[in-house]
Amino acid sequence: MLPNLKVENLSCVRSNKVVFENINFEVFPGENLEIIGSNGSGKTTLLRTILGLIKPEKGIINWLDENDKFNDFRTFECFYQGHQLGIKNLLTVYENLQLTHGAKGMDENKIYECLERVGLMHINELASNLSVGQRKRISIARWLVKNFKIYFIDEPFSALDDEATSMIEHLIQELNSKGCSFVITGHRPSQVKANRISI
Amino acid sequence: MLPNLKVENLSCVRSNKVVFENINFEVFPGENLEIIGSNGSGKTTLLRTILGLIKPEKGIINWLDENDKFNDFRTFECFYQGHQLGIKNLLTVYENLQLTHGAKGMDENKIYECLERVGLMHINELASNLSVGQRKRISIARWLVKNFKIYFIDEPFSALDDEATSMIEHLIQELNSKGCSFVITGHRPSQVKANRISI
Amino acid sequence: MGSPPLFYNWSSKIIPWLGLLTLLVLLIGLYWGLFLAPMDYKQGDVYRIIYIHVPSAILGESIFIFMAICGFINVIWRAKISGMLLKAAAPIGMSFTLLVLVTGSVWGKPTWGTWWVWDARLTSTLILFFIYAALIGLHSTIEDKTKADRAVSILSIVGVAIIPVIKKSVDWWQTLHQPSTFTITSSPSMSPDMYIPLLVCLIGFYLFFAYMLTLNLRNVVIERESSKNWVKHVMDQESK
Amino acid sequence: MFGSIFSWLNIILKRDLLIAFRKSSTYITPLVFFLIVVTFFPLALGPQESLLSSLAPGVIWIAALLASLLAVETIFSDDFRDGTLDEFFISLEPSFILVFAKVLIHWLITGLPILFASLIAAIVLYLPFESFIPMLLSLILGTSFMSLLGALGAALSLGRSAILSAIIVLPFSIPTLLMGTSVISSSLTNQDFSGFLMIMGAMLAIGIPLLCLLTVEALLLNYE
Amino acid sequence: MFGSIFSWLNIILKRDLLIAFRKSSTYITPLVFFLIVVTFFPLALGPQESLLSSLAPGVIWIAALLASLLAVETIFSDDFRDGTLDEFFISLEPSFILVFAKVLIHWLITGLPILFASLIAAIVLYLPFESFIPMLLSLILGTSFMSLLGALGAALSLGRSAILSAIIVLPFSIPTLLMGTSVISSSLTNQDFSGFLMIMGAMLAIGIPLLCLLTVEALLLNYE
Ligand code: HEM
Ligand SMILES: Nc1ncnc2c1ncn2[C@@H]1O[C@H](COP(=O)(O)OP(=O)(O)OP(=O)(O)O)[C@@H](O)[C@H]1O
Ligand SMILES: Nc1ncnc2c1ncn2[C@@H]1O[C@H](COP(=O)(O)OP(=O)(O)OP(=O)(O)O)[C@@H](O)[C@H]1O
Ligand SMILES: [Mg+2]
Ligand SMILES: [Mg+2]
Repeated sequence: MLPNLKVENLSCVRSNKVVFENINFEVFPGENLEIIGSNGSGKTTLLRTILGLIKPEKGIINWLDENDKFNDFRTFECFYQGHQLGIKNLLTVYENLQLTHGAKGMDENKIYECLERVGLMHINELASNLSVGQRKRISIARWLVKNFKIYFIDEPFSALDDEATSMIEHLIQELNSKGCSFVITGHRPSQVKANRISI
Repeated sequence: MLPNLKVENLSCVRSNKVVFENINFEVFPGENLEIIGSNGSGKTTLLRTILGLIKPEKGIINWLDENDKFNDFRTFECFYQGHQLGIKNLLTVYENLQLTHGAKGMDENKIYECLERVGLMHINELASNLSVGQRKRISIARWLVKNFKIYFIDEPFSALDDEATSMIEHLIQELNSKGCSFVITGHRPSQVKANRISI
Repeated sequence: MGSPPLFYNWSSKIIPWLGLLTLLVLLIGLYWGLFLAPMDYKQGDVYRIIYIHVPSAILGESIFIFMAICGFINVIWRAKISGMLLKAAAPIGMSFTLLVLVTGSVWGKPTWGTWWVWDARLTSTLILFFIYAALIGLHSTIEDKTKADRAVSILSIVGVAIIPVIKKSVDWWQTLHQPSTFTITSSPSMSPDMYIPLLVCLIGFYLFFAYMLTLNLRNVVIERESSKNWVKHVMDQESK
Repeated sequence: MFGSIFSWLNIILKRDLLIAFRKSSTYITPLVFFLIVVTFFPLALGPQESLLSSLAPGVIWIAALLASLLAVETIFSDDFRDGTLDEFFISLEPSFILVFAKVLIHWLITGLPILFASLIAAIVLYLPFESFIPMLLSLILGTSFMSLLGALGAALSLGRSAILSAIIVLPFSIPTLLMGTSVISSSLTNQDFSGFLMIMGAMLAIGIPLLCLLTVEALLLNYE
Repeated sequence: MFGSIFSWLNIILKRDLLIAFRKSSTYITPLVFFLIVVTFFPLALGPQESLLSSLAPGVIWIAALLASLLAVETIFSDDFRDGTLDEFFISLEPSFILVFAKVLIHWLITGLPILFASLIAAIVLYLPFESFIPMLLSLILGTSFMSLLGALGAALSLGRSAILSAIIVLPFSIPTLLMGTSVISSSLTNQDFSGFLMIMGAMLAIGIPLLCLLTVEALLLNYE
């Protein structure tokens, strides 16, 4: 089988400081990758470089589809959850889910279902009134609005309680079985079944 | 010995929703309290209520000094580190430490020392270029600018790596021995020696 | 008067008498002014609008000052009753200010040849009207009523600065509008048979304000205390 | 293909309008600014009708221009700060559409209210009734162009280069101002004003694709 | 006691000025606004010296007021969002000082540049040289007062009710405008203008303590 994403020799320099060097990995459909590193080691920078939000110093990022055709990453459906979750304070929980890019044309029941899965009950509450963990759950509910090919999740487990942690582990497993891959970061190895690299 | 802070029967209601009810605890000088609860259980709200940033529904918050005198909390020196760290993106690491309220009149060497303790090397980097964990370290460096009486720290360990976690544990111990108390929150019991309540 | 039920009982007794007195003074004043007082040699009968125009202008301003005092007390001492007074007075003040604008425009057409000009007094009166409207609008948008009271109090304290501007506008900038005739320091330039009915009207308007304020305050008190026992008691009695 | 772009445009418009609606300052502040300017002039320059009505075109245009430049500074900054802008660049859709949607929203919450307020201003400043239509036409074209220009300025000043943004906005706002004023004052003296409108229309027609593309480039600068 | 307050004031001033200095749009945007308004008049009305210089007081004052109201909306919002405002209310120092410092900073980055720009404006609009001093004096008093008022408006609109901030700012800018314009135009006709300056000074003197206190109250409303 061919990988969906193949990164070769990736290096990144920010303001004359090498953030990471010679990163190599492959992400196969339905498999996960966990990037482990301490604070400031460049995990966030790596994810953003792969997604084209930061220009790499050198290295190749290949996006391959089923027929071994090289593609621009834009033709892939990627989901990125960074430290900033992209949640609008002045929208309700429901609206925050409904009015995202992935969610176009999604019907009401599906939205309720997604929110229920992540345990968000007060769906008509403004997002500004939520706790930090509850905001993160909105973002997790977005994983479900449609099947993205690769999910890039920056520190999925931070600021969450044990219940939410195990919920995420189940979600990832479930999405893997549908052929979706996850690239996640963390400070220490998690329970998720994944290939691990450390930077 | 008398407690520094004594909370009795505290309840808080936000938009007609009871966030917490009948919270009771005491914080003695040099001892810690850990508030444990799941996402959305009201830990942040509790800290902010104690500090007067949210009006309680009912209950009493007593601040007592050595002579059993009741005081306004403003006469105590409190330090609050919330989810928002109060870090200015357009200031450098050094300036972010130098230009906070507690730090007035602090000399250069002291600032370097504080930053070194938390492992921040690039002190002339703008805070906007830091990683999330490094930003949190700035806030931790602020614990040291002077001895506050009580520290209220919301989720001290989240988004930090193992090295920083053990650093914080040592710091808390050290400050305890100087008579400072900590009120911290978390989703699961931490390694810190503390009385625990769950909400 | 400090406690709501006490105020409620007290006001029930006073309201009929106050109403009667108001009616009497207003009738005398208006009849005197509109029918008995002599005609103005320049303007003819049109000038009689003055008997409504000037008292309502003075009321519009006085009520705002009253509100600002209430607001001040509310901000400094957090006295709940002052917040309620503020809330009760606002609609009355706004109505009087509207009356000034309308009577002024009606008066302006024959005398100045236009309904409206952008001069300092007219503009500042219009602004006073907007401030009233804003205070009322604001109060209704904030759900927590004590919070609403406080926000409105803050605004009314600042807002009161418009009053001297209205008062002084005719002296500071050359305008079409009449300069003051009523002053405390010097005797009026109007003849006494025009001036005295104006005074009676003014007293009548003040009485009317007191009457309306009491009525409004009763409503506000009932609304705020609707969960309390005494309100339920009163309601039961009144529905019987 | 096109269906997907439109449904995306739809989502952005809906979301940002909802937010603007909940945060009332977005549409109230420009209106208040407009009204302040318009009431200021008679007060500061005196209430003589002849002077006012001769100044009216200029006053209305200054007010409209300032008001429409007002909120533009923050057009991208919220999305940039909370991570929504990342999402846009990662999605499959062309970022061009995003910028266009943003400009459209800005116009809807500043330009459109100003259009209504300008009618009040026209009455207050004794502008003759025949000039209302030319005024509205020139305002529609002009404020849209200013929204476009402002968006580019805002994208540039996201990365803190405010001088650049000022340099772009300032020189282009003056021609717009002069052209818009000329439309109204020509109509006051019964002269032909279609030439000015045509130029404004042409500026807009070139501006929409060109400025949107430049704005995308400017936004990408923030991502290196 | 006082030493501690001053060193705190010092810290706030230093920090916010540093930030304003790094984010150049804070002081450039008001200047651009001012210049747009001022350059527009000679362009639109033609260069007749007599007309321009008779309008100059009003024009300069309108421009100054608008520019000084411009950045005020965000005076507390950054601190509110990033948690710095919490720190202020928890600290031992009176919040009054914080508000005063914020207003001072706002004046330094909008009012002060405008003061310099007004000299250019005065030359461009043929204001006679004798009126420069009255103009500067009135601008100093007036723009400071507007910064104070704007701060109260901003504090009230933190909780999203922009209408509030407009209500405060709009009516009170008018007396300031009238008074400021009168100062300059009185000096043009060699009349005594000290009365107006006195009133403006008195407004400022009452305004500094009163408005700062009210602003603290308004900020606290956001914390319930
Ligand atoms: C819409 C237009 C007008 C407005 C908003 C207006 C407003 C006011 C106000 C606010 C006052 C009260 C001043 C005070 O408190 O002492 C007043 C008084 C007065 N107005 Fe008007 N006015 C208007 C039109 C007129 C017209 C057309 C006339 C007559 C030609 C007029 C004649 C007077 C007179 C004689 C007084 C009494 C002045 C005094 O004794 O202090 N007003 N007006
Ligand atoms: N624009 C920039 N200019 C200079 N240095 C930068 C820039 N962006 C990031 N860095 C540096 O790159 C390093 C990696 O940052 P990054 O945010 O990727 O860390 P991280 O692994 O995600 O850490 P954390 O676990 O704390 O989130 C940091 O040391 C940071 O200072
Ligand atoms: N202004 C508000 N209006 C309504 N509900 C609110 C408001 N503020 C907080 N809440 C609710 O109070 C609850 C507690 O929030 P809080 O932020 O204290 O949780 P927390 O324990 O800190 O959670 P986390 O671990 O996720 O940070 C949440 O359910 C939240 O929705
Ligand atoms: Mg990171
Ligand atoms: Mg929390």
